[in-house]
Amino acid sequence: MAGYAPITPADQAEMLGAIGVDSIDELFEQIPPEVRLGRPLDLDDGLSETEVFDQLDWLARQNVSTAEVSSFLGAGMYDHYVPAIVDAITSRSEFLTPYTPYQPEVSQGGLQVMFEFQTAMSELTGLPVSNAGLYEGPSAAASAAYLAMGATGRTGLVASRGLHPHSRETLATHAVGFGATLTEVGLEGGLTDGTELEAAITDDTAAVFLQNPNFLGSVEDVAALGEAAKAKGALLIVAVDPMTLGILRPPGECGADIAFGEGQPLGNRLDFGGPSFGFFCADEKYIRKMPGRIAGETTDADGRRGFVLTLQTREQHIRREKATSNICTAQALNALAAMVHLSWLGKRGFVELGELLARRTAFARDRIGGLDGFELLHEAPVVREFAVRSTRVPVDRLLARTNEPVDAGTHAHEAGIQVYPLGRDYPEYEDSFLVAITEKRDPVEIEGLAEDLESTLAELEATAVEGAR
Amino acid sequence: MAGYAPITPADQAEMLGAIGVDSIDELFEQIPPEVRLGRPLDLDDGLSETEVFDQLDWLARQNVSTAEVSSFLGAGMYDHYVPAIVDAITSRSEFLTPYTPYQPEVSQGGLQVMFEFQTAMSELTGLPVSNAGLYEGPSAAASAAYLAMGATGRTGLVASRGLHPHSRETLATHAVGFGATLTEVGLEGGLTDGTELEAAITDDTAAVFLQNPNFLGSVEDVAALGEAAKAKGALLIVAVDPMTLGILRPPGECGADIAFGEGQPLGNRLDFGGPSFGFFCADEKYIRKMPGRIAGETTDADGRRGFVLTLQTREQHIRREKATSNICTAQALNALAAMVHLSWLGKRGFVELGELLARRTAFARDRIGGLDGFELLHEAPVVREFAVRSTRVPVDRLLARTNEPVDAGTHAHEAGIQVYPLGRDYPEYEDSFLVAITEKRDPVEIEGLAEDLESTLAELEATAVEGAR
Amino acid sequence: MSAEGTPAGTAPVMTETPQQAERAVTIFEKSVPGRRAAQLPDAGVEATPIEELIPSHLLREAPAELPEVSEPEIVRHYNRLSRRNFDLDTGFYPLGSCTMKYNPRLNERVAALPGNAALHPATDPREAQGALRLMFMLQSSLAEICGLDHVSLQPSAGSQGELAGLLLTRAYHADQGRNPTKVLTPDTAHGTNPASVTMAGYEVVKVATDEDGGVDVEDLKSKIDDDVACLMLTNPNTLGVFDRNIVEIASLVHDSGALLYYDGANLNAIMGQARPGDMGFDIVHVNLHKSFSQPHGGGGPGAGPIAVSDRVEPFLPKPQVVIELTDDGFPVFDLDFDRPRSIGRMRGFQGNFGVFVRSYAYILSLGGDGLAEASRLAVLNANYLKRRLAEGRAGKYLPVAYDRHCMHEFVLSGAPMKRDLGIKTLDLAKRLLDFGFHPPTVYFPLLVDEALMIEPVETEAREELDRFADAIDRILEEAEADPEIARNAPYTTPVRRLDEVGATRRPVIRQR
Amino acid sequence: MSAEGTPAGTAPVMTETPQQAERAVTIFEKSVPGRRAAQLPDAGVEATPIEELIPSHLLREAPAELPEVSEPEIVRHYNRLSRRNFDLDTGFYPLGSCTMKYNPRLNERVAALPGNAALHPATDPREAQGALRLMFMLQSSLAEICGLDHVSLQPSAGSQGELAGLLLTRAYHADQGRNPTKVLTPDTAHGTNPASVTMAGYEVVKVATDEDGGVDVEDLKSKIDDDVACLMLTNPNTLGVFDRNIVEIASLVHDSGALLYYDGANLNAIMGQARPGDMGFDIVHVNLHKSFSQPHGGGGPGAGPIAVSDRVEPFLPKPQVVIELTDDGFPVFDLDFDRPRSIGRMRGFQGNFGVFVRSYAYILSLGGDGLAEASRLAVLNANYLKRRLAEGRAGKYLPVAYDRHCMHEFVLSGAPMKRDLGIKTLDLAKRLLDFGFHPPTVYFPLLVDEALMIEPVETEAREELDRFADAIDRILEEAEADPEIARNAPYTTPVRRLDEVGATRRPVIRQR
Ligand SMILES: Cc1ncc(COP(=O)(O)O)c(C=O)c1O
Ligand SMILES: Cc1ncc(COP(=O)(O)O)c(C=O)c1O
Repeated sequence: MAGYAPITPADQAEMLGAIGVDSIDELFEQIPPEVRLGRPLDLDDGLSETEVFDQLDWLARQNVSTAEVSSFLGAGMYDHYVPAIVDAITSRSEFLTPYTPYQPEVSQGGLQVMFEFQTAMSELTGLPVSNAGLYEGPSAAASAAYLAMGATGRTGLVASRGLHPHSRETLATHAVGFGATLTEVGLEGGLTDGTELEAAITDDTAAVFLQNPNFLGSVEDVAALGEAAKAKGALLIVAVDPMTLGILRPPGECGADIAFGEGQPLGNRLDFGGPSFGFFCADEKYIRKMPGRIAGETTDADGRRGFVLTLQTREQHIRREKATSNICTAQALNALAAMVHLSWLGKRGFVELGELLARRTAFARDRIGGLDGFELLHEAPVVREFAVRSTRVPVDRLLARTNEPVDAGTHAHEAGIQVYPLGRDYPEYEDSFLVAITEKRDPVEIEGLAEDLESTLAELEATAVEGAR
Repeated sequence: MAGYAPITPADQAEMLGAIGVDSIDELFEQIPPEVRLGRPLDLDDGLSETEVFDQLDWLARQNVSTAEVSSFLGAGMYDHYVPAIVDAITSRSEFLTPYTPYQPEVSQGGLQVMFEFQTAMSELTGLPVSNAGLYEGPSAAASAAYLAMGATGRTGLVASRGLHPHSRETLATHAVGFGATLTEVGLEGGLTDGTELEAAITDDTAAVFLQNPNFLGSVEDVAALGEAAKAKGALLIVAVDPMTLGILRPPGECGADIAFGEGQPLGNRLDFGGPSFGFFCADEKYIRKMPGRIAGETTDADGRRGFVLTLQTREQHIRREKATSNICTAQALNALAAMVHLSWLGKRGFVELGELLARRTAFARDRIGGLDGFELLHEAPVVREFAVRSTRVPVDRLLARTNEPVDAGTHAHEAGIQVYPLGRDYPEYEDSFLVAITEKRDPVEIEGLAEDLESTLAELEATAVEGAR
Repeated sequence: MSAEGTPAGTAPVMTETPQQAERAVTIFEKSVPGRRAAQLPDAGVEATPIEELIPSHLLREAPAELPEVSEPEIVRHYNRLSRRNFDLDTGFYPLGSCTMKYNPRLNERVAALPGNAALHPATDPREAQGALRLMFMLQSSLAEICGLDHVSLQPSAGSQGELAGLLLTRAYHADQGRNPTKVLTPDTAHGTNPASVTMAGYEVVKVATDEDGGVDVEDLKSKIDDDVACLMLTNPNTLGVFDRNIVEIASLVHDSGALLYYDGANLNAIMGQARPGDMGFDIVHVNLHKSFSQPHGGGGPGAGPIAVSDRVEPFLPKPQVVIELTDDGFPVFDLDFDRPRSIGRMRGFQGNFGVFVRSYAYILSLGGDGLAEASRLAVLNANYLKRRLAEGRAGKYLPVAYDRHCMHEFVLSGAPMKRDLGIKTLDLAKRLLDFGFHPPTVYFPLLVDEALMIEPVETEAREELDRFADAIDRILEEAEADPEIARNAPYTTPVRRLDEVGATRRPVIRQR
Repeated sequence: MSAEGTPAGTAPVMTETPQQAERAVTIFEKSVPGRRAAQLPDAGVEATPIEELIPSHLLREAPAELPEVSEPEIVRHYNRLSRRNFDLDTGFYPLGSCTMKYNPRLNERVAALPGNAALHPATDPREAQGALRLMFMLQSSLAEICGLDHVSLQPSAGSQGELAGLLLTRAYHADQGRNPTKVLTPDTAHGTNPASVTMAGYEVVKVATDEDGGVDVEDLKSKIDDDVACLMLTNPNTLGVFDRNIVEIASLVHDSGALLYYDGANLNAIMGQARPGDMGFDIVHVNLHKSFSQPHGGGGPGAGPIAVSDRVEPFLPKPQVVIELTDDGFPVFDLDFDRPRSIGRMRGFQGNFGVFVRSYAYILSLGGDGLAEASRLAVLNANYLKRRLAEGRAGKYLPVAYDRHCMHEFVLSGAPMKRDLGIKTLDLAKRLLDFGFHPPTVYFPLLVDEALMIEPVETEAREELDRFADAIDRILEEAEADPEIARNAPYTTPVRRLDEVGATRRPVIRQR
């Protein structure tokens, strides 16, 4: 007996008898012998729970997590504090273990959560229609492109370089399948270059992608930039960081047809990048073109209020090759986490958090931009993340790590400076890095980052002089 | 608004209006002014969840827990692996947040758990009657003495020095209130001295306390020792380590009238000593003299099977000064953890675990008893813990620690050898220490302990020679 | 399933709820030979036969009959069982004297940190500095809240705190060469008080309650003498009212040479408003599972720390957490076992540390002002609900026992309801279950006929209190029409009214 | 509460269950101005007006209408909501093609370790060695299980795995200078297959199923040509049978120059028994939330790693986890972004790492033998239940679609039931809810009339399968007497049958 199975040898014997076969092997005879695996799998034997725990605990200790060091990494995922009630609720088996609510009569819990989530995301983005969530941010960009192409019958996609590099790469990958062409528009002073954007939009442009705040942290004037798209009948699609929507004008009020984004900052832990969720909101007129699940309100046979998966004729299990998307299993539990976090923050807390981020970020930006050897990459307004240029030493040396593997317990000392280098995604900003702020990074930690940058720079220059001698 | 309270200023105003007072202060006027606290409490202001988490996380990192070092500490509480389902079940709010099941119709979950727990403990101890749990082991000893005195009308208590020192100290503390006299009986070769025991028992002896395995880890011949008690009409009360009952003869089959013990090894984490639970089992004839809650089976108005708190006429809320015990709030959640752990181990796993402990302990005992500079304190049979004498250096030097506070991250290196020195509890064994084994301490870790002992001894002797020069 | 088909749109007729239809089956009854959940590591050492390690006459012959079940079956079993409980996270739970306030999940999170949860109690203090510091800081916080400088966290719950306090009393008097034999308790006292008194070897002497709900001072005067060891008071008491004569009572008690003991179960009424120490109490126990948000766990765990005055301090249980400063002024914490006049140990190791972590997290979260505000709102909620229940039918059938502003709770009498409607407090309580509420504490305190003791706590919303008051009114209205409805309640709970008498007569207390 | 009083001992008559009586109220409707849960730290910096930091025309005017509720209210709201779900830990959940196996809690514990849960995805690889090593080891395990050497963990679920596989197919052909336009899928294929085909820019061509339940080889031959990019197969397929002609099919496909794609949703049938790679498949996706025990979460998260053959490897998404050895032979793991022929990214960062941790823990727990045994028992359970349902009424009204030994699941047709009893598969499914079972997958696969697709999985006990078979029999028996019972079911669920048509006609998809 293995694999958590309750079937005893005695059970097996009786069951085989009932089936009328002598062995389980007999049931596998339908598999042609030439493709049977005639040997055990080349994997270790099963372990006891305590042994498995030890192995995974040992692995986890090889990582330098934000629980160990003060991290200013962002770039789309942020180290926010996830309140304890989020775990308490999402770990309830009633939410954790069922599947998609195909039987609404016994899935009202999950369905109502979807309905509440849709309401919350619609409120945040200022757009009337929201789905119940997609995989994550970047693939939501691809879904948006697919909708736009279907809605316009056009094949051109124009994206600002302010759009998250993963979103642009994901768009590019999908464009091959969609038969779309992707054009990028550069940045100027940390902001999307309006003239270049206007020039890039043609009569075959299905959609224009902006991000706000953009990848460099800058707050874009979405409404102004969007006009060019409107003028040419292209859809305006805006990626947003949900945690900034307490203070920033929502995309729905800036003329966006579609708003999407990475949901991680809302109640989801970092998990080295997933699982989180993507959100996707749109204008009323696209309600029947939306990707993903949507919950709707209805009544039962006795007139009670209830919720169901609705507009399913959009979906793959009904529409198959004509579906608006191929998504099936999505990220329902992660959307629940977001809904609980948003309820916890509440109407006022959500605004206060936005303000807290903006103020601490302003403080950090002044402090770090003011260090010698460093300057701001741009002066555009920011909310929770900003870009800094290292003027005297290359970023990779500034962030150099020993190649020694992390050792449990002691890694706190070996850990390097936790900021995001821009070089890989933006060769043009090879000398710069991003600094992200959350409510967990207090002024003392920000001061600590400033000092680490200063001292590391000093060391590097000292050794350089040494070397010169 | 503070303290998780949902009452807004607007609510307050309306509620005060309804009550017919102008302010909350007016409601406090019934407290005489001279005893009102005319100032704020001298405590810090409230903190946000993330700040509280950080403070407590910082504190927790100052501790060297068994998650950080390989620990051979035992002495009544053991570092067993607690399966994940225990947390999953005990953290369900339906078990975590209700109080004592005063309303059985809406407490069947908790009551049935108690009934199952009573069954399991009765099976383990071989005694027909079990309560639903007490605070922890040592205070259960006091409850047992109270029962014995009531049952016999006698005042003498005789306890083997093999009984846990905390149990003996707790008995001594309570004896003052009970009007009892406590006599201790010494150990010989790691075992209770039978002749001394017999001599200590008089016609006024209410109860004789033994522990099996005793504090030095030795398996006592309870049946043989118990005869002296029987002969004089005293109750035989035996403290047991539940995790050894998979292989050791249960107290019920050794003539015990009462068996009790510390329940921590069953599904309860170490928690620096609590909360855990005490179990208490007895012979049928004491059923109406038992301390604590007892769940019983019954039927409801429609004939359905159900469970209730029963034999409540024993208890303080009914009997008041004549109650069999003053216990009210006990340790229900900890007993649930034990029941889940026992179900997980199951009939066979529970025996296998006992065998695993005995075998690894035999291995460890040979290995460490065989080191030069060390010898076994006694040769008596053991199950999961044994006593070792340090023949060349004092135990306190062997286990010496730096006085530096533990530093998060790095304490693994500073930590000393994790064994239990006997000196404080047993001046006569000042040169000895206890080594405890669980399924989490594999042969490699045992080898590690042997090496630590050897190398530490070597260092100490080296420095000693140095000093001599 | 006992549902009859009916045309869609019209409700079916049911004789049982789904939960009622699901009969109770124990985990033992689900056992199937050969099933198992646990896979254990192999010992990794020689598989010596056990008889070669331990003489066979000391070994077990037949294995304990534990269940044989797989892990998925265990999880389903206890998940389904859990749903047969009503809990605080389901609805209103105004159990008087139990302070059923919200249990913050943050506290569970910090208690579970490995540095706390996996810390062995025998760890060298130098390697348990975080834990000892936390205990020290909790002690200081409780000292400030109680107005008494010295705290022991050791007692496992209120009743053990009481017993500890009475043993301290004994030690205190003995130290003065006195040996008084009596302890005074008001007739409103909780059952644990007299029970503890007896276990401490004292004789209980009851003191009457005056018409104002406080201690009857005249009766007290008549009973207090130098044979009295102490007076145990709950203030506010179990009637929910504060004893206006506390100052006079304290001096009477002290003049007689006795000590004054404070049962802190009702501390939630006065945090930051008044302090037992300032009222003249010598010994206080605090229920961390009440005022300080430790979850009640279906009947524990809790903790009952005690705070005492200077003259009682020398006798506190051991070990005590103490602080020392290193030469460079760095604080180091330790366990002090060297306390010659101590009464000794009340229990094993250092107490319910996991509970201390939760309560300390709660104190940090609220802060001084927050605790004071919590008490203010608890008192506001109680007086508001009392007011709502003074109206209409409730006012008529369920008069408040002592009609004055209450503190954090209040007591109603169901006597008129019983007399005029023929339903008992018990019937009302059971019918409340059908309305989705946990009933208040019933039939306590004893001196109130058909008592209902209601403590709404500060973490309940006003609408919840209104719904509760409305439900009481509905039930009384029903009863005016047909008392049988309440007499046979509950109807919708997992099981209906249970035969407790039968259970006691032929006790079946384990699986056979 | 809709219970009428009745003399004790006789059951009351109810028209609603307690849960039905509790009407749905959203968290938004519970909002009260001024309430709040979160207390935030103060910024600790100057409180500059936001307009001075960001131009006001870029700022929000009115706050988002999020709920205003306290923490205790939030916890109660979602706890109560959770009880309106049926879940795997409550009862049998034989949802065909979804592999609803037990979700070990150990996996949740290790996924929550701070080193995993709090690890930022942009962490320098040298400081994420544990995570990368885990991913590498999971890749190797999946490669061994699938019989294909190269794995990308990136896809977020099966459907994204399919799309990735089809984009790989495109890249593979393009690399050979070919540009085929068609993809073949059997008519039994899951809806995500054709949907993915379209999104990959291919045209779907259906292949028929033969009387044995496998691919109709003649039809395949007639459709396969050099304009076919690949054939997508599920094997065992959604009828639960293994395609006996797989070897011939593979060679037909390969001879035409096309690739063979394996939809791994049904991998739970063959782990350690047979490997897609050995059958000739070039690309496989695996649903970690099916065969590898990731909880389904009410509809995710999951993960859909892909395993591919050497010829497809160069095109795998980036980044890839790679291993290097230091000079002293110590393994170091890294993320390789330098993959010139890669199709690029399917999503952000490295994939659903938290899912990888759970599935890797599952693989370690079972081991190679355990995985093989799990598949064997899954097939045993399916055949046993199939056998039980071949008896009596079920056998008569619900014949199995393709009568041969099944693998891990099987499909019944409700056509005779509909014809002879007048109840549809949907009615049977809804009535099963009243018996406490989650219904099987219904109306899929499409080629079976009134289909019921049943997957019992290996973590269910035999008694549970028997209870399910008995329930089906009871329902059919009821229906013989009165079909209305099933037609109007369910009766006891939190809500009864819901108006889905109305919901679509006038969509209300957010709170107003
Ligand atoms: C007034 C009063 N005193 C004492 C106690 C006993 O406290 P515990 O249950 O923690 O032993 C309680 C609570 O049950 C109580 O309400
Ligand atoms: C046969 C089959 N293929 C593909 C899928 C799609 O997988 P996912 O839901 O993970 O996208 C599923 C599961 O829903 C399935 O059953």
